[in-house]
Amino acid sequence: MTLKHVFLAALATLAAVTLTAAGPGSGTITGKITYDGTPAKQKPIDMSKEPSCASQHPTPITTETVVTGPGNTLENVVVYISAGAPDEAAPSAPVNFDQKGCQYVPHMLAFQTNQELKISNDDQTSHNIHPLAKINQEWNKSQPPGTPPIIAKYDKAEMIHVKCNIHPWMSGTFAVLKNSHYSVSDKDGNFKLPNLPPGKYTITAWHEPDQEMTQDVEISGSETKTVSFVFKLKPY
Amino acid sequence: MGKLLAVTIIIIAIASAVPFVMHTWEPPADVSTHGGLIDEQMADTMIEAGVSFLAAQILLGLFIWQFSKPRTDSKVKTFPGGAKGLVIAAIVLVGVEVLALGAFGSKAWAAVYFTPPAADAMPVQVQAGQFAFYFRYPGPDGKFGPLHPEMINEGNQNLFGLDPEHDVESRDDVVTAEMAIPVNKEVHLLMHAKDVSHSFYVPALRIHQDFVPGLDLSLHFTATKVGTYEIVCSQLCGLGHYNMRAYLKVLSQQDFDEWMKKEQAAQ
Amino acid sequence: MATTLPPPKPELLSLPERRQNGHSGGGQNLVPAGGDLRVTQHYSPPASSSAIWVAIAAICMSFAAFTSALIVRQGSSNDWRHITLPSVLFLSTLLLLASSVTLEVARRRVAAYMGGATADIAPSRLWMYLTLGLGLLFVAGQYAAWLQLRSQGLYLATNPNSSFFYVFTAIHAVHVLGGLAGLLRVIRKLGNASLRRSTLDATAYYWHFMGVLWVYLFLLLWLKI
Amino acid sequence: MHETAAPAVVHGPPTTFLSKHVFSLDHKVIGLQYYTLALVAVVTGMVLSWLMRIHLGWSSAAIPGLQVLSPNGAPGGVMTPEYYLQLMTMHATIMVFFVLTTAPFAAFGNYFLPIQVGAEDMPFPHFNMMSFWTTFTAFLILVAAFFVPDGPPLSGWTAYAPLSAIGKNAGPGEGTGQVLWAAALGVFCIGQLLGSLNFISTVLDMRTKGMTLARLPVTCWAWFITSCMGLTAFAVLMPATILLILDHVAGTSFFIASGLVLNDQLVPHSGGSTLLWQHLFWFFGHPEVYIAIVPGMGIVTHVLVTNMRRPMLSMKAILYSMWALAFLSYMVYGHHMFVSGMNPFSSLVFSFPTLMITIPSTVVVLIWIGSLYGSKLRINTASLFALGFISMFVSGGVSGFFLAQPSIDIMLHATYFVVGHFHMVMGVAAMFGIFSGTYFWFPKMTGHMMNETIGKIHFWLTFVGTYCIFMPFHYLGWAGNVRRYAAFTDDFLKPLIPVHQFITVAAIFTGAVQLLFIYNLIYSRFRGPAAPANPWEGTSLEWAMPSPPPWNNFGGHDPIVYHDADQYGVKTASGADYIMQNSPEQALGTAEGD
Repeated sequence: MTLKHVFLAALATLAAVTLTAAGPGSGTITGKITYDGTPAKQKPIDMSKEPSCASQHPTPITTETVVTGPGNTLENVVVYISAGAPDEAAPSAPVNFDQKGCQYVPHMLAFQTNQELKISNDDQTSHNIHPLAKINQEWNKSQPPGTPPIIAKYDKAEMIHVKCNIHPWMSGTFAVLKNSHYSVSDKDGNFKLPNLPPGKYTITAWHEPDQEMTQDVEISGSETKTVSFVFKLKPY
Repeated sequence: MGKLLAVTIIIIAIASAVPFVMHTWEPPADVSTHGGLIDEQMADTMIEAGVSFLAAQILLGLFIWQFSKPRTDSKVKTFPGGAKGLVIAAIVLVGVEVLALGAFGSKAWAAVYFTPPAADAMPVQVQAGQFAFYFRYPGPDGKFGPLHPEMINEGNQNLFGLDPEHDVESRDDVVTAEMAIPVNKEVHLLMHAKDVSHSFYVPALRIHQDFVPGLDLSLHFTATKVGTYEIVCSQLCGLGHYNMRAYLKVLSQQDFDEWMKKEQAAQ
Repeated sequence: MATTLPPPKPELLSLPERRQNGHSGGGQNLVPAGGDLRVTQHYSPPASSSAIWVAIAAICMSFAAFTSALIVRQGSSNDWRHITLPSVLFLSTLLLLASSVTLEVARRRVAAYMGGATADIAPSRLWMYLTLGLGLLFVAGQYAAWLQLRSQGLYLATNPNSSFFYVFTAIHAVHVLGGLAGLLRVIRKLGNASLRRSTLDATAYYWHFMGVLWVYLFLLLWLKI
Repeated sequence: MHETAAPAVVHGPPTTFLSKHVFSLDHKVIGLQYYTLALVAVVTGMVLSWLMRIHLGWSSAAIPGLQVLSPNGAPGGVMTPEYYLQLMTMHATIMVFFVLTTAPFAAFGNYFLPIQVGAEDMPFPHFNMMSFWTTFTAFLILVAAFFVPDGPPLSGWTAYAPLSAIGKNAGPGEGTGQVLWAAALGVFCIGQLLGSLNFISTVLDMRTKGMTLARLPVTCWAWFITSCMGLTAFAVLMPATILLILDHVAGTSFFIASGLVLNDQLVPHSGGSTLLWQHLFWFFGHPEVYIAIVPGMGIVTHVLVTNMRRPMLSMKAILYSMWALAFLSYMVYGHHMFVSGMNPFSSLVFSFPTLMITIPSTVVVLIWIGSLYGSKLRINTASLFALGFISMFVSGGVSGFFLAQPSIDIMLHATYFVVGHFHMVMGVAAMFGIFSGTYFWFPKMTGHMMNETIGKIHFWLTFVGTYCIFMPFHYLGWAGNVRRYAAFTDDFLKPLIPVHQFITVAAIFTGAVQLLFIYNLIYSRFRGPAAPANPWEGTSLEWAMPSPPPWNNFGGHDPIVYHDADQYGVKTASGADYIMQNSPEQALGTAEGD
């Protein structure tokens, strides 16, 4: 490695640190996702067709289209800055998407455009990964057990529904986003967008299959603002 | 070298027949009311085919043995009876025999396809889709709710596209991933294809029928033995074809009722 | 120039029978390439006259398959909407039928010329060109019919009836274009005096068959069975 | 007797390299081009079958290097299920269309049909040349499917709609790959229609003086019958492929029914008929099977009659049987669809003509076997393969007894029993016909004898090997082993995996043996001893010309034919036991003993 390369690398690291690490005057947006109404009943999944997976779930897992917590909190909502923040280059670290027990882990995976996506199969059976991209290039690949991870990238922002064609109950979402300011609500519905430079932002909360809410937030200095979203849910 | 060929052909012929004679590999034991006729037909055909096969190969071998010997005399002989005898043999011994076999076999076919289901047959709908079977029982109201293909969503397990919000009949429908039926009770199977052609093949039940997209077919059968059997897809339907299967549980009426209760609770 | 060929020599008109001994001979009936037009009529290899029937059989088979597809498709669903055929089709049907008549006139004139009954080849060429023109008009008519359907919002995928209409007319038009190419070839060969009677006949049979096929397709689409 | 000196000129001698070897009008060159195409195709198809077999025996094993060939299809060398199906589709399509149709019919037919009828060439040499080059184009289009992003289609060679019609949503390869597949078949049809047209016209119109229909060698009849089948069958496949392509690219709904849902999305088509494709396809598909086997039957009869040194017991019975097979082939296609959802009454209606096929088939087999009786059988590689053909034809044929019956089809439909059946009867038997024809005619085609020792080793290993591969298929099917599975994960299939492993080993071995054949072809082509004009003492016209024949076959003269091609086992003045078709000599009597 030449000196020039070392220098450039150092410069890049420095830039990355200034961008991501909390510099003076960077704000944070936190909040909670809750819902109103009656969420759809999550049905147990019968995996008897795939005995090697069924045996991993002594009590059947349920669908994950709506995952709620105590106090009407809503999990798996992706919250991101949809306007106000510049597009960012992808970080070099890949994101992992696992298939385990015929289930996607995580169910909702958010990552950046052009960021490396590493898909692994931890099961004893072949899986098929079919992200139903509409803006990005759609692809459909199978992954036999014991084969190397599938590496993929998406170059446009999109919410992509992911399916396994071999195991029709497997369902997940790729949230491909333009910048690093995103968060997926945890089991208590909490999300946190740190390190925001001062500015006016539009933040969007998105829940599958296609529910979307936005709010405008202004950050001035190193403050923490709280924003809440309340999704309306219907039983069917 | 002719003799070697003769011996090889005869050895291969006999060796080929051995696994059939010894029943080394067999279809799963029949557990249906109609399967006996099919099994009988298979056994009869096996005898006819086996005899024809061995006779032809052995005759071929014997003649090669006999007539590949280098001979100095210039004489050739003609098969006694000439062509006429052989043509008659082909028509009478093989043709008529096989046609008769076919005529008797239509009885087995008729038993499956030309009989109406009993009035009290239990209706079960099966939907084949890439790459799983799903089953639907009409529930206490005895009625299947209408299908709305545009509402199908596998992510939330609305596998048939039911609309319980608007369709009252759909609310008590029981959707399952395995098929359970009571033993000795006729089942009226309503077959629906979600996407492409599939097939419903249960070797133990002697049932095999393709799903036709756009055309709902039906079958009826009675299982006679409690147990778990495999339902497999035999019509190439895409990449997961090999993995498209479901289990058929033949249960006693009591066990079936319990199973149904459990499934209803899970809806 | 073909028109300046001398009248036939009498000895050439009494050549032996083409088929002998109950079997059709083959190679010996071939003539030297570029042979005299008046000679070739008797020596013409019959290959093209039987081949044309073989070709017609194959085309019949294809359209039988298309027809059965139409019948099955019509019965498979209730989404069949009868379309009103563009009126220009009646005109183009007449054009195609007329072209068969003109070609037949041309064929008989060439036959008369080859047989020595007339020495003037010019009128038969005129009839040939007329046939060619009518054939081209027919194809143009089909194109007009497509435009007419488009203007009604009926495209290839609009409904099964329009799908079959476009498929039938397009495949038939391709075959007609093939016939036009054959006609051009005949005209060229007539020009340099290398035309064989069997080539002419085969082309004419094919052309008449195109007419018959079109009438069949037209009725199939028009009768709304 | 003098030969007629007719200046028959269909086309002049070739003058340039291109017109001699590439765009040749010469039926012999076109025949060799077809043969080469078939050879390339068969090697491709065989390699595909190896890969499939390895995967079926050891489904989680990595095949070294496969990940380089197809990074998506075999990540880390382990085949994905879709890649297996894609290879399977390509294996079947390549084998059925570009080997079994081209080699025995188009290749040998092109080379020997005009010669055997005593013609200088086919009547339409330009069509003939186009026929090859369209077929070649079709092959390129088909193989191109390997190089598009999603790869070749996975819907099998039968391409059942709607799987094949919906597009890429139905699975990898169902988009561009499937369209390429359909286009390849459509183009292939054009090539075969042109070929059939030429074949039929050649037999009808190009026979030389004295070559009555009754004197035609049996091979000519076989090719003629095949052409008649090809003409009608390919004329039906072509419309089907056109409609399939339109469903893909133009949004029509010929084959796609309403309300289909893939990946939770409603397919935007409606009202199409699923069974329509199957009807059109099998109306072509069943005759296609006979297109593959009837030329083989002709070749085998021709080779046997030459090597038995006696006429067939009844050539007429063989001819009528071949016609009967051709005729029946159009009435039986429904037996592929017994459980497809077609009216169950039609299944019975289709069943009886299917069972009737046993009659002509048995007649042919019994005539072959009966003719062996009392013959002076010469054992050489060609006759070994011909005898092997009979054995294979019988083995593959008797399983038809089962499959012709709808009630038994309930158990055996779409199992390995069917795979074993058609591989034996139209795969291996037809291949044996091709091998037999190759060893028999190679001296004529190249002017060099083939190496008999290598040939015999090739026969023995192939004969035993193919039985080891395809007999167990029947056992698997009997146990209910469903075909077209990329792996066997069902409880009732797992115990059968050792059988699959045995088959895989046998397949790799038998495939490797074919290298001997290819070596023999290449070696003998250049180093084989010079072939005499009539090495096997045959009677038909191809033996009445030098090896290899000159560009205009009979040197500008037309032979005159005096006999049929069955003048074997006769007494002649010269002491030979045969009289050639173009020899005016009359037999002094038959050499028949008691």
